[in-house]
Amino acid sequence: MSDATFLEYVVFFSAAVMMLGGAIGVVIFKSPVHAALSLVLTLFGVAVQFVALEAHFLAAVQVIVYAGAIVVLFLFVIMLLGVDESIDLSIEPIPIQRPLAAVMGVGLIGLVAAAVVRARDALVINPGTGLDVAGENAGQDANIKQLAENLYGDHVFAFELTSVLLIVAVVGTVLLTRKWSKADDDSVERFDS
Amino acid sequence: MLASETGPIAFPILTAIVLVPIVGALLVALMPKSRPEYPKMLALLSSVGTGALTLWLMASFETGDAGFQFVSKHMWIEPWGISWHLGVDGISLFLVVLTGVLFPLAIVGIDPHHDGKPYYAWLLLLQAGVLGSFLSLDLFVFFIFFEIVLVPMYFLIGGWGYENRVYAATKFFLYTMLGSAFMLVGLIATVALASKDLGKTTFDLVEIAEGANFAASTGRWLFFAFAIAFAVKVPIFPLHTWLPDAHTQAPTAGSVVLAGVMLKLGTYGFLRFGLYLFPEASYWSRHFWLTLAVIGIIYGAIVATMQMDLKRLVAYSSVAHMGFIVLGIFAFTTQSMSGSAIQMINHGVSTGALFLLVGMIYDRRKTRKISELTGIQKVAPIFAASFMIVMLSSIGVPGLNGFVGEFLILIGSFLTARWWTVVATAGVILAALYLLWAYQRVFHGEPDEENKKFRELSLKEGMVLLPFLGVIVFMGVYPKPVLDRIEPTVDALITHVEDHTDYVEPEPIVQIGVVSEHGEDDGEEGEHDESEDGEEVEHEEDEGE
Amino acid sequence: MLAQVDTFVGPDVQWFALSPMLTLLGGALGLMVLGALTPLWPKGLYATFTAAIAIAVGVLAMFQWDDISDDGPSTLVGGAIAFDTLSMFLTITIAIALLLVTLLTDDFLRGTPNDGPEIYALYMVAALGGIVMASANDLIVLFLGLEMLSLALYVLAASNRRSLQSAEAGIKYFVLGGFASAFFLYGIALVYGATGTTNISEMIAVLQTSVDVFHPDTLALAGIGLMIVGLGFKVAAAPFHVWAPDVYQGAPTPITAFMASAGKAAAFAAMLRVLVIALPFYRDDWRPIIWVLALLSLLVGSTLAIVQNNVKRMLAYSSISHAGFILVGVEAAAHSAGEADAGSGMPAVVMYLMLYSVLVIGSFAVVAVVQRETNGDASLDAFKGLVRRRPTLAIAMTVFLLAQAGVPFTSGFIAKFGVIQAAVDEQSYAIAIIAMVVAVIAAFMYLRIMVSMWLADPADGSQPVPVPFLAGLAIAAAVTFTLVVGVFPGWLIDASDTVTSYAR
Amino acid sequence: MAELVWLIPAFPLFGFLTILVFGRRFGDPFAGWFATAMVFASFIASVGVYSDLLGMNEEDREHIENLYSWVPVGNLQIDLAFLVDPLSITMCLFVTGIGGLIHLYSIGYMHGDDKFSKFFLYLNLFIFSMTLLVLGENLLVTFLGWEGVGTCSYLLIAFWQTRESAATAGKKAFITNRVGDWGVMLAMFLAFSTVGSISYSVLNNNAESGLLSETTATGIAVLLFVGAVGKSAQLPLYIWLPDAMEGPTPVSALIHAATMVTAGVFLMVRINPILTVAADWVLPMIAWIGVITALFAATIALAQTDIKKVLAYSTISQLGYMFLAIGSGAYIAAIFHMVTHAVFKALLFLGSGSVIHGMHDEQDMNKMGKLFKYMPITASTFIVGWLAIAGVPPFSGFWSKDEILLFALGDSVALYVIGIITALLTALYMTRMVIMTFFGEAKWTSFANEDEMPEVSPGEEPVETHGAHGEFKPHESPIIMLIPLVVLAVGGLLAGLIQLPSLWGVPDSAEHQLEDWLHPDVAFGEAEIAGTWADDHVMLLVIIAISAALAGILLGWLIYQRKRVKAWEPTLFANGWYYNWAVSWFMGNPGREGFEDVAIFDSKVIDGAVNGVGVAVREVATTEKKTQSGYLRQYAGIIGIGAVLLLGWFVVVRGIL
Amino acid sequence: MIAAIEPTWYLVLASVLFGIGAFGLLVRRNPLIMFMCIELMLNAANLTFVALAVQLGDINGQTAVFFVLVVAAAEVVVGLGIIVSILRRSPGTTADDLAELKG
Repeated sequence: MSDATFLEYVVFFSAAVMMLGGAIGVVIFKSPVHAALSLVLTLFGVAVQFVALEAHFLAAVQVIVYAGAIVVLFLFVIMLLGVDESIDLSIEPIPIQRPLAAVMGVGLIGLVAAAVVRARDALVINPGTGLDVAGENAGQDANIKQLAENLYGDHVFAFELTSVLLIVAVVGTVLLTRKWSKADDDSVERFDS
Repeated sequence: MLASETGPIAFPILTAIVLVPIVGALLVALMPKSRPEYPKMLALLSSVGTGALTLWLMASFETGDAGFQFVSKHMWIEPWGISWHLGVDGISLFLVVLTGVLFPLAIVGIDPHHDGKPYYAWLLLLQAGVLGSFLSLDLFVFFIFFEIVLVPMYFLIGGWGYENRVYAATKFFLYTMLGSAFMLVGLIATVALASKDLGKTTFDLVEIAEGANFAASTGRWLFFAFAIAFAVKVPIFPLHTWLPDAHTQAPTAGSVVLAGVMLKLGTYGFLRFGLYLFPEASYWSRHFWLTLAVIGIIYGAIVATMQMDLKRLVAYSSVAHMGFIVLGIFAFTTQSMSGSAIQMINHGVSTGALFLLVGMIYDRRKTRKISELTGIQKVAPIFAASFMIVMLSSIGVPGLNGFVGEFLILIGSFLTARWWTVVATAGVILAALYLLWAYQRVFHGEPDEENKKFRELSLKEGMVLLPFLGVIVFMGVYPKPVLDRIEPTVDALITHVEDHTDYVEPEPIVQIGVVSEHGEDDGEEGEHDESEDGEEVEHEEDEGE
Repeated sequence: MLAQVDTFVGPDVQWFALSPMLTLLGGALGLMVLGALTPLWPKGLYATFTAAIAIAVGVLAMFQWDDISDDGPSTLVGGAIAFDTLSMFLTITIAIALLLVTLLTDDFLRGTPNDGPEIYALYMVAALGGIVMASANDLIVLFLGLEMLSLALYVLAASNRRSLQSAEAGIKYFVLGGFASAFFLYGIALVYGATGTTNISEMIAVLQTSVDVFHPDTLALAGIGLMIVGLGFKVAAAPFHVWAPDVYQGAPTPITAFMASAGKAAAFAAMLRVLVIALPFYRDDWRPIIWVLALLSLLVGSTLAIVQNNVKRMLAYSSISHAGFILVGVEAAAHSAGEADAGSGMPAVVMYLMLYSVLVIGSFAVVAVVQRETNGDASLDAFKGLVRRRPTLAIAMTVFLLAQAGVPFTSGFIAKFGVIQAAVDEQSYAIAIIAMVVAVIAAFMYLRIMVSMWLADPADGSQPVPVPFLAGLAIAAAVTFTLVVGVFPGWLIDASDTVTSYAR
Repeated sequence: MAELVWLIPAFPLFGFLTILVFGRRFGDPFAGWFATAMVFASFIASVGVYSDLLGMNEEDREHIENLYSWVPVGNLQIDLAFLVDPLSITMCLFVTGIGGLIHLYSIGYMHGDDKFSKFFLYLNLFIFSMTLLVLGENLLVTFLGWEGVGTCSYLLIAFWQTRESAATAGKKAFITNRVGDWGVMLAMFLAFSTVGSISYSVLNNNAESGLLSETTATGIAVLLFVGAVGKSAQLPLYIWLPDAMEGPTPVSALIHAATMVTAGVFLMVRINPILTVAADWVLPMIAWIGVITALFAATIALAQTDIKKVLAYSTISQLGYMFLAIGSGAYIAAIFHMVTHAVFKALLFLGSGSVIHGMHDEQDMNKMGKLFKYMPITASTFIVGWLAIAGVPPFSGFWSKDEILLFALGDSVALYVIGIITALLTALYMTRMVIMTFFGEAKWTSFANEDEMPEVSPGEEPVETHGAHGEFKPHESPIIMLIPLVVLAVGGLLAGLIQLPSLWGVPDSAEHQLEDWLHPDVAFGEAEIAGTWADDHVMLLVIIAISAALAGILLGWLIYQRKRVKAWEPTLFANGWYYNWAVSWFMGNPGREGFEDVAIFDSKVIDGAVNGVGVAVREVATTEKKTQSGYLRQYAGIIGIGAVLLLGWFVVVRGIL
Repeated sequence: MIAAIEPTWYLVLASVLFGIGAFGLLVRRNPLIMFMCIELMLNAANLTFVALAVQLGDINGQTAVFFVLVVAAAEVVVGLGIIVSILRRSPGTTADDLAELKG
């Protein structure tokens, strides 16, 4: 058993444990803050898997954007609104919701996993460009470079669309968070749904 | 754009007949609210115009020509092969005329109790729809007219009807729409399948009927898809329950039109789109329809006998009468089909008049309950007399129109559907039963306080009734002109059926035997030469007139 | 290194071909910038500006229609965008929807803090997203378009801050939407795994070349299933419709109209792109699912509609059953998906989309106008005796309702006829008959609304309903369109027939 | 002249139309005079045609007058055509002749009725229809008249429509007749379907030339006989005729004694070749039904107290004789008896009407008696009628009845015996009637009915006037009512002359005139009795008949005048063997309930199913509604489960399996 | 000697993550946490993309992940905006409290 393989195993399973543990944490932690923190755990786990899959740039972005921005945003909102009081999870107001959820979760996992496993041999052999992985023919930034070319090449249109997405986000938040003065109360009713 | 106008009349009269009411309706809708009398005048103008056009049509109709006349054909929706294709033949001619004449009378005769303007607009739209369905020779065009008719009728019943109007109107709308739902699918399927034979997609009735030949099973499915819609409209026995409600709740004009022309859409549909498109299927399923028709005749009469509401009674009588028409159609003989064709007119006239009279009773007494009416004949003899005549025609007394149709239907059906006819003829007894009983309860006896005040027929009402009575008597005494125009078309239709099935119309031949002692042999099928002799004799007699 | 950078050449961009999208984008940005710079714009100019943009988009799309019919379909910017009549037809549809909804919206923002450029900007961006979905030739692009549309709609749904219902609608739509798009994305991922690409053209190629290599390919099948979940959610097909009634009812009425028109159109376009165009190879696998979805949508939509008392909710359910009708068309398209003769399914679907969009906007426009008078009450009682309070409005509503019920001489009939014809052509009689029968149930619901408009007396003290100019304009336009198409549909049918020659 | 036959119906039709328009203006009595004139005009026309035919020689005494083509469709070519031959003209003669007299009589009888003109309107319409019936060249024209007279009978029975009983009686008559019409229509259909025509000439010709198969002939004959049974009030459809007496007395005389009710007999004679070709059980059936009806009705007549009811049942009985004649192939005898009966029965009815008139609308014979001295003319004419119907020579009834019995014997002894018994009963109940009305002691002094209103029900409980208003005296009727009586009395005396049997003392030239006249019509079917035992012993038969009649009269005299013998009038007879009661009970209870059940079935089951669908849909919807709970998470759950199901389909069903 | 790690393992792992996310969305009532669950699901998709990209040796998968990141960011912004606008009005609102629209 080669160290490399062993190392891979260690990495994979530790990352897997991080991911799933974090995920379960998100589901079971009462306090939103803890949930958010365990979300970070998951994201880190995913980042580690990215690294293991030689997707260094994505790993970095994952950590920066997700853990560094999104989760912080979550926490910020939680703190800002002071909605961190925990909800008692032992009671479930909607009957059969949890059995339903269990069936769904298990079903999804089972079916997708089954599909994946069954398709293992059938996976198409690469019609694509082939990956330049760091350490081999190209330089350290080979992955980044290839990603960039693909991004600004075939997917330049999609790339531009992302900018529009961000515009939506901006405009949306502006609209949603603008302050409504009491003066408007009478006049707004007509716009009621 | 392929376009063609044929016939002695230069301009597209059929298109005009359909468009005039529509235009009239739009104008009525645009009338200012300030002058409530204008809408009626305008509606009258438009409907009279239409009526005049239809009469002109009848006048210039080519007697003895079996085919479609005044055909007007323009490509309408090219990608779907739909063309604005109108034409009239012996079967549809008189239905068109009836529609053209009935509406002006209804408009003159009955004033709505409120909101004249929309009332007249809807009425005119209704007329356009009915005329359109009678005239169209394109499946698509027929369907849209057949379907659009529901809307004005719905609003007429719902808006100007009586206590249960909304229920009745909704029931009418949904029930009929359900029927045509199947027809639409069947119609499209017909076109789709026919396009394989014709090599092109077209909704043209004539081309499909002449060109396409469906496999037996396919044709039957398609036919039943159509038949459901028509059976609901007629209505044929188990599908009839929308009719009493609609008739009873509709305003008088609504009932008149409903009974007068709209029910005919069903029977007309059977003739035009059932037999003509699917001769094999309709012949194959004839026993089914004959049975339902006979059930309808007896059943409708029995239920009518037990009705407490005069309008409901007349409504159920319609079920019975329409049963006769269906019987005639599916007996596939010249006599029975001509009888059905002419009976459509007769039923329209008689039952229309009946509803008119019942409406007058309601206007005077504000009730339709038979139990609350009595002794009217004493206070209003002329009214009673008019009712009596109409009633007798509906009973089928010879010399009045009702008899001619029933007689032809029955004598024709006897050739091919003997035992059905025997039962159906018994329906004639029941017809007398329920109508005479109702008449006795309403008109005979001593009037009580309420009915003492019953108003005699006014001059206007008389004027409205007069045409009905005139037609009732004329058609009973001298139906020949009508029959002469109907017969060729019917013959052609039967020949069409004979071409597509193994059916051969039984044609009893007059035989004049030579009185002799040794004439003992069974004479039902005589020698051929004898039959020829017979026909010669017949001709001589004809010339002898 | 630098050399390598120099050697890099991006795909060439046909700016004019993209002009509709660019126009919308420019419009949105311009509106925001100008609105920010000049806060004191005269009221109504935002709407006018947006309307102008919408018209421009439509016109440009028509120009390009000519180019396409001359040069045939093609793909743009590295195969990210399909440049064919299908996308153009839906671009025009969405433009029309944008135009009408804008006209409708203007008067309802007056006096509210929302009376700024933002709403219109979001409209335009949403429209842009819709167009991108309709013309995407790459699943990733499609996903991005979907997200643009969805995000904009989430915000718009929640945009009325005074109304708890609006907020509830917003969050429901957002959470469920996110849920669904996660499914969709996961589906894309699996399909990517199965085919090795996200680009539709390449996908078709791959599937055509290597048929024998992988079938049954559970990876692709699972992906398709997950994508159908996402798409089914967007088109509000049962059982993924659950959000629709609540959101439609809760969202501000003009925005509901926009969701039901542009949103639905884009979503169905995406469905055509993904299933019919990209994955005809698996059509026998997914067609039964479409059949079932159609059936459920028809039944659920129409039956639940007849027991509602809120007109907005009724229309929401009716839109679900309309989705069922359109799915019937999709099912028909599936029969001959990917073949040279693509059948009449796709034309029927796109025509239905255009006609229904106009119908539904018109209906909601009337509702909105009535609501102004009744302080947001959209229950059946609010419509009592409308024919006395404002006859023209009642007549317009009647036209829309009859059209939705599929009464002849209205566009609704043409739409239904097209779909049923498509289904019958492909011999799927059962679903066609079911659809027609269910239409009768739905008709009962339309009749209920008509009854309260025509046959019920107005509640005492009810005022005549004033109709604001622009909204009236929109309604009038919708009515005209409905009736004109109802009588002369030929040109539209011709146009929709061309969409079967899409970019591959 | 024969081609002017259309004048015969034309006159009454013209009268009908004129009165329809100007009736109210004419008023009482001019409308009556006008109508009467029209009928007499038509009588004159008939005489003209008659003389014209006399002029011809026997074989071409048949002329078909085509007016126009009525219902021409394909092979079915029905013309509105008249068949002029001895039979139809004979019918025309006595229909118009007696009709005219009754019109004349009605002018007096209906005087003062506020619907005077309408009465004559109907009467003219009736005469018109009746002439159509007898002149018709094909079954359809006959049927036109057939239904026409039926309608008129309905209108005239219910003439005093404010009276419930009258209205009901009219309705009953029409509907009962409809049952018969059913047969007639089917007969037409059968004729057309086999022979291809419904004109008498073709049908009879086919029958005679053997082209008509026996089965067909049987069918047509039986079906037409059903119609005849209805029209001519034979068992089992007679029940309407007694009730028909609710109508004014002239109506009873004209329609329900003289003319309409004999239409059935006429029809049978008209198609006698078909009867002959028909299966050999048909004629006996007719004969038996006829004779049984005759006896049955006679027994009932024996116990009636209403003067008109007695006459009604006697009419039924006499019609039974006619069918007996038909059944035994004695068509000429049937016509003969029809004519004589028309004369004396009209006479009797008009007489009774005169009595009722004189008694101020009293019909109960128990409240009459001794009227001879108050209304001598009425009485004496009535007596003529009595002797005629009783069959006392030389009155007309004797000759015709004798002829029928002769043929009956030729057919079977049983028929003859029953016939004789009936003859005896006839004499008995007529005697009873005459005595109760005109002789015996006056019972009306204690009862009197001063109410002069014609609408008031004759036969309803009279108002007791114990001296309240002076003395009540029956009075003789006005002259205008008496003239017809006298004329008819003469007729009743002499009508026998038209067909004298070959007995001693009868000049050969006078024998069998009617037979010679009608011969071309009945030559084929007429039974041949020459040489039978009956024919050889005519004299004996005559004696039996006379003695039967005299015995009846004597018995009656003993019972009712001398009171020697106790009168035997069981309630069974008085209630007409409870037949009518049974029928009405059946119609009233099980029949009506059956109809009601069907109506309930319609509203509950069929319509219930329709509405049930709507309810069901609503139910489903309301249950579905619960799934739309509003809970975000539940929605997510639904979507998720949907997703799982989809995956299941794709991965498991399509992928792995 | 044990086999090297196959991409399939990653895929299975991702599916589990996806399932947990979906499950969480159904059982948690706090809108923020439901939203986090959506993020979990997106991450599952990302992992799948990358794993498949390696499997296929195709860079497009990684590019896709990049876009997903952006989408996620935008979603978060909008989503938090909506949630904030509700929670500001009535703090402590759970998903179950928002059930005014139903039927």
